[in-house]
Amino acid sequence: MSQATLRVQKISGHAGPIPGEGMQREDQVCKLVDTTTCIGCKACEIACQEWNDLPFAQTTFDNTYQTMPTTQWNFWNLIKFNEQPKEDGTMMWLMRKDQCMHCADPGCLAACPSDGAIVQYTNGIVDFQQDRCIGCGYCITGCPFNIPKFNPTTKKVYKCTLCSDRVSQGLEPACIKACPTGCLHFGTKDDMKDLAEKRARQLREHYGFENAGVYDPPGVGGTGVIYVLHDATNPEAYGGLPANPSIPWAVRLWKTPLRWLGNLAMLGGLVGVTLHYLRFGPKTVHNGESEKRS
Amino acid sequence: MTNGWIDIKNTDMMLIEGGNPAENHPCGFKWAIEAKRNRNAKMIVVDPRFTRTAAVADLHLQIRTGTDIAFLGGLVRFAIENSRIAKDYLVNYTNAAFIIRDGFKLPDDGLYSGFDPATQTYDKSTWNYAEGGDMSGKAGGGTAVPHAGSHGQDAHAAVPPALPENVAYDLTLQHPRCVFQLLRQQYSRYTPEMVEKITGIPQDQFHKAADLFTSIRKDGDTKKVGTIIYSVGWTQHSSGTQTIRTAAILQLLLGNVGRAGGGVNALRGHANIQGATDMAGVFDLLPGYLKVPNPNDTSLDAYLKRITPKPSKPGPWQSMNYWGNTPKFAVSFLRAMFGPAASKENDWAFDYLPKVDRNYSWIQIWDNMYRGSVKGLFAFGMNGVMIGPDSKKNIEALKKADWLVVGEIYPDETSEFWKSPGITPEEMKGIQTTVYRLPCAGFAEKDGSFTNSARWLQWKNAALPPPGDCRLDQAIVAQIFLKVRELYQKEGGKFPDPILKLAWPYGDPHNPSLSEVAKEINGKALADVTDPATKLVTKAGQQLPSFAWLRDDGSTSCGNWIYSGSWTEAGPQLARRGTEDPSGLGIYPNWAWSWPVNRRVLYNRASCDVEGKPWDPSRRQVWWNESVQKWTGHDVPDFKPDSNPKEHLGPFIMNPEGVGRLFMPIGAVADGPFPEHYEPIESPVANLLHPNQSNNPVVEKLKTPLDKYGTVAEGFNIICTTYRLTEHYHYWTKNNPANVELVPEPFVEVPAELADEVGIRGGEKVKVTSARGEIIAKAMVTRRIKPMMIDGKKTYQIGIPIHWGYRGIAEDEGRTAHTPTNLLSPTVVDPNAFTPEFKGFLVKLERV
Amino acid sequence: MAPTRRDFLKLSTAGGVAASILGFDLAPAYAEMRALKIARASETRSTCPYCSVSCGVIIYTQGDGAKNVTPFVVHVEGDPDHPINRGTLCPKGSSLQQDILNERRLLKPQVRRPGSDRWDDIAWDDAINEIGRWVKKSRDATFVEKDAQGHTVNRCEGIAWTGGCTDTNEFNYLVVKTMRSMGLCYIENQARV
Amino acid sequence: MSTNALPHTRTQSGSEDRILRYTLAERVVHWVAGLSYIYLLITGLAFWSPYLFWLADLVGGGPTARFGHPWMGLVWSVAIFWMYTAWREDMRTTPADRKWAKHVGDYIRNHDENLPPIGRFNIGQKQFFWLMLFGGIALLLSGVAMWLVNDIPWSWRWLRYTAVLVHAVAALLTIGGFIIHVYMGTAMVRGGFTSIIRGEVSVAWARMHHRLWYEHVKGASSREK
Repeated sequence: MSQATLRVQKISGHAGPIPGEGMQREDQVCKLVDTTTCIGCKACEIACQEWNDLPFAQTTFDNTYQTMPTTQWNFWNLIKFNEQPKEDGTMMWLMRKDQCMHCADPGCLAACPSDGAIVQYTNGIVDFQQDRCIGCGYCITGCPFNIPKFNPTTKKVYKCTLCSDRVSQGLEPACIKACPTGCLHFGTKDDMKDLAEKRARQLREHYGFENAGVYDPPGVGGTGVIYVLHDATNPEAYGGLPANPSIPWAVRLWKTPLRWLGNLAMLGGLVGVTLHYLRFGPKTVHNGESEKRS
Repeated sequence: MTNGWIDIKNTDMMLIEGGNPAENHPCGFKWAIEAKRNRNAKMIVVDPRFTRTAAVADLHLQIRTGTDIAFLGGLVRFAIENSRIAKDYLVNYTNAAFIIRDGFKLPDDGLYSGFDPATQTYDKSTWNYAEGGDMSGKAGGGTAVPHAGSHGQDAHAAVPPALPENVAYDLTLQHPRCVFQLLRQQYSRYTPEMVEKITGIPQDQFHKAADLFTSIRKDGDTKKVGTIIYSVGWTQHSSGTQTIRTAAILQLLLGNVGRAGGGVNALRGHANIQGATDMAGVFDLLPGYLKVPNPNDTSLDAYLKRITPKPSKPGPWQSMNYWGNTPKFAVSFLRAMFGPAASKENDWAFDYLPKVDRNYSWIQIWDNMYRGSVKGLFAFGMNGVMIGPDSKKNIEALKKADWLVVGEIYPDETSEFWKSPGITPEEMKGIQTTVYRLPCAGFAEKDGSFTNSARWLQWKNAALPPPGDCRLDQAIVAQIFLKVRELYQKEGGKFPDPILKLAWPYGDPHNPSLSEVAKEINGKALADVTDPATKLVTKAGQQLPSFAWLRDDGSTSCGNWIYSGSWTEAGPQLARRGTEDPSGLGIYPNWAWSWPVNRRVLYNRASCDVEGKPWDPSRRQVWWNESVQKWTGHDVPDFKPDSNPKEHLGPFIMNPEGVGRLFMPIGAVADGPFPEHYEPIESPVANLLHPNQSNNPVVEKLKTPLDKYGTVAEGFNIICTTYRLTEHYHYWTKNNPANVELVPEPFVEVPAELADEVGIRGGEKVKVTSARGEIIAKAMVTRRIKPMMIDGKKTYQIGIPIHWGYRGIAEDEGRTAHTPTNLLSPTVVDPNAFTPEFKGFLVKLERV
Repeated sequence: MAPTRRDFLKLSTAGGVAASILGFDLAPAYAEMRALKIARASETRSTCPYCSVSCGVIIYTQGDGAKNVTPFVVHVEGDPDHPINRGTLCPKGSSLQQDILNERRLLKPQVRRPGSDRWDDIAWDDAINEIGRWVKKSRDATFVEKDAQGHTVNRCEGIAWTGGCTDTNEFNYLVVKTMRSMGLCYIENQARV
Repeated sequence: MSTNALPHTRTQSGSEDRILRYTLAERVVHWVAGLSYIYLLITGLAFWSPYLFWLADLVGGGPTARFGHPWMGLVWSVAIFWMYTAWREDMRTTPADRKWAKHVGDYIRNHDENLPPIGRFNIGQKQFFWLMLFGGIALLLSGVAMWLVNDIPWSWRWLRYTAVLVHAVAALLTIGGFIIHVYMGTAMVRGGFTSIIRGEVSVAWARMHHRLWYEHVKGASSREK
């Protein structure tokens, strides 16, 4: 078993125990995105594309500074721009880096049917293994953040890897490194939460943002990407950050109770017909000659 | 920048105006964010648009473009009226106490004393200090003692007026003609009501900003520091220099100059704009800010006499007057230029230098090319058609040139002016210009040094060879020069001496190594040179340790005195990579090398009080060390190191006064010793301070048929400003697929209300027309620019980024309209810096 | 699992069809780490050519400097040691790789002759010869030795130099030397505008 | 097509004790539907449960299975649609069916002698038909939604959620029907499997299981004679 496999704590579509479960001591890594110091420069967008050698997309102007409406299979990191008027007539220009949130309880992984196409390492990174991806797109359905994107040519789904290649070699993710203002920060989840809470407190105490807070949604078990928001009561204003994300109930229903019910039903059906055969046997044609080719 | 990028983290208060560092200098802007994060610093952004900088500011004021002096003047007034000033600093470190000559008049009618309407220039003789001693307590006398018969006489003198050696002063600042009282009087007109009418900033918002910015001096606090950060949003106006002067005045009033976290910080635009200015890539300078000789400088002596200032100060004070060393810098420069050919006998080859008698600046090149006197143009990495102003005029000018040599790495608009949009095949046949387009090397393929806006010289290494047939820029210039020299050698011609005798001591003359050149710039001893104080000797042939070693007797050579010390016998100081920061102030003394003499914060003597103790002990940079009788500290003291504070040597050692100039005497600026608000050349309103003198009186309009200026009466009723985006770099990244992806097309930012009036929606195409041309781009309808009330009238501003032309990825794919933004901008410049007014002009907006 | 091509080969050669049916044994490592693409690339410390912050960048080029390699850029990233940018880069700095390795780069000298509607290739030597000839012609035609007052001015008014914002100090110095020695007054730079 | 339209009573072999129950076309379509359903079942079950993912390897691996499943689903849908157009009339529930349904316990316990006579299909077969038809429609619609991996906008994501549930539920229902169908067609009702292969049943088989149909066919046949 490779060292890498030992570092896997969740595997999609996997039957039986996880080979490396509980086998490694490792801190959870986390990206902190402080939206209050994001200047929407898009350095992270390009750093991501450059590091991952992703092809550039042809875009068109759409009355916004935002590069494109949503992340794409070749564009894993998108700053969302939102003009937000305030009550006093002034305005805010909210910018938020949108990317895979690396949920502790990842909806994509829960939805994925392919063994090992999505794994979660012990450091919390949720990574897609495209050579095992079958292209069903269930992960797209499972994600509460609209992140994984399908490439129609390769028929595979792609998203932010949290630069697992860099992180595994002791480097920070490319976006984190690039961020000019330091609105992006990288470290252990504990440290980032601590930093985020301190910043939120500073915003409340010194900058008049009474509702400043940290976004680390419990509905998905917390995320490997956490935000500091000026107004944590209204994450939707930041380009549709869901207020209370969780794995869609449909996916949960589908993947757990319905699956077990279905399995039981199918098994029951097979057992039933078997028992029926054992008890009653085949119908033979009576009333005269019997079926010749029984 | 007086300070540096990292130093911004030490500030408590930021005023960002005329700049958009979050977009244009994102990596430097991190230090502004650090100040917010670590010091709870506040950030005020004043900009015509709600920019990405404004998005992280604590306060954004939307200002009408080109009215910054009115706003800053209002701040000056507020600070004085509310006693939010650094009194000790003001008295001791500025010329606030200096008394101005009788006869000097403030511009209540828009004109200072001495204006000559015929020549559109000032006789500046009254803009001077009065001669005399301590006038403290003599304020009741009413007037200072004027220098008998001085004014009126200077105007006709062959030698320009000089500063008096013994300046009259009043340390109580009560004398009615002292600089402080004049300053108060000048800006007393800049009331919040007036500021509102001119700038469009509502009074309550102005008050909020003024109160916040000056709060650092609330209740006599001297510990806190504020910084002012600006960029081309200030310089690219017909009153650009004076806007920056107003900021300097405000910072001197508040005692913020020379201190960590303070200063007046020009972000500068591009990689080596600072270096290009230092190295005199501009017509009016020689390297190291030596003034260029003019025809009246009939000898080196006359030249040196003219450009070497003498101390001018109150009698008991001292002034170092560092420019007093000018002859050493100039002679050493001539020795570097012409080597052995420059000798004492031939005035160090002074006559080899061209003498400049008028404005040869950027727009004059195009004007005179259009008029036919400029026959040939070298454009190396300089896309003049795109840069404008008035791209059309530049294209027309190029049609009249004999030849054009373009050195570039991408196909650019200037080299292809002859096939710019609208030129017919017939017309093309008529264009007789020969154009050479030479493939140069990119940054990664060259070594050499850049100087950033914090004055750091940083050596970079070549990572790979140039592709294809590309050649290094220095090789191309060397080869052209050597070819010209060869022709003059063989054939003779007009005054060939300077060409034949130019020092060209490089190992491979056809491809000089930049390290050789860098060593030449640093300077070396041509004979053994001894330092009189330490008796140390630099031997002939050795690199000089610093400009303190320069001599005016020909025993030293130095290409640029301010860079002396960058490549010493100890090696390339500009390539140092020490990451230590012992002070924690972000000085990094061992990283690269900062001019002058590795000093990171200019005027840092002013970070201490008169006794030499830091204003804020928690941010101490340098201080007077009584025990060793020396100035010591984390930074290199910008001062005479052994000058006891008791000597009262002025901290602004480059000024003949030794102190900071609230009042700019005589020749330093063309348009007034104090800044005054003038409207941009194209403005929707008359100047509310003096409607009869609306524009800057010394600003000249050009006069070819192409130089047109629009008015509201002609329908140009919308204010337009131009700017850059963080995703793009000038006219370069339109060749970069990554940047084109981020922002693919040109656009016009239009206030939502204006869009409703004109009937346009976001993404639709609009036509913007100025008196000079029109462009077509998509509309970005936004609430980030609001309509403004200017003198009671609803006024709209729009904004256009400048990055697209007719060659580029999107352009070549036909996704854009091929209309450079600078087709719109006017050919008018600031009278001091000659920078065009790109940032404010009039247009009309229509739906396409 | 989703067998890759390699797995298929393995399958057929090993004849492990039965194993495949039962879903055993074929699972490769669950997390094959992507290789670090700059692991052994050469690092060159340089300075970003864009704005005046002058961020330190590291240019990663293929090859270890061996004689038989023409290096090419594989990645550009901020220099973490640089005190100002500390490894960060803006979107322009982050895309420098595309600037260095760009299909739009000019690669050979070209000339557009008077009246022509196209670029023609020209040899370097010919270009330098012609330019030198032009310079001499224009200089000799427009050179002023003395002005109207009889003062020596020694200037050439017929040629202008415009330099870019990404010229190094050393290059700018050579421009000052060569152009001033030819008597040019029109020496301007992006620094002005 | 109705029972009346049945054209042949003779078997291909010409034997008098064999009756043609399914035409060649019917048999072909049945097997198109059946085999495609089996493919869908294998691939679908592979996606359904990690414990069954190995099934995908039987048919070329996960990506191939993922590629084949929707296309095969279309094939199956076409077959179902053909069946619908062909058998729609035969599949209407008749009064005889209702009577028969009351005795379904006897059918299960193989007391067929207690069953009232019925036509060509019993009500179980008919209900299976309708189950597959409506299940097929649900599977088709939800399947298409799932197939458009890239094209459902975020604001329509409820469609994705609905689709996965509908697809799963519909698939489970058809699987239930399928299990019974296969069991009865192969193991339980002897002769049934032959009939869908060769198309013939014995006279006795026909008389026993579908007497009304048998009589109808016999009547038609004698009229023909």
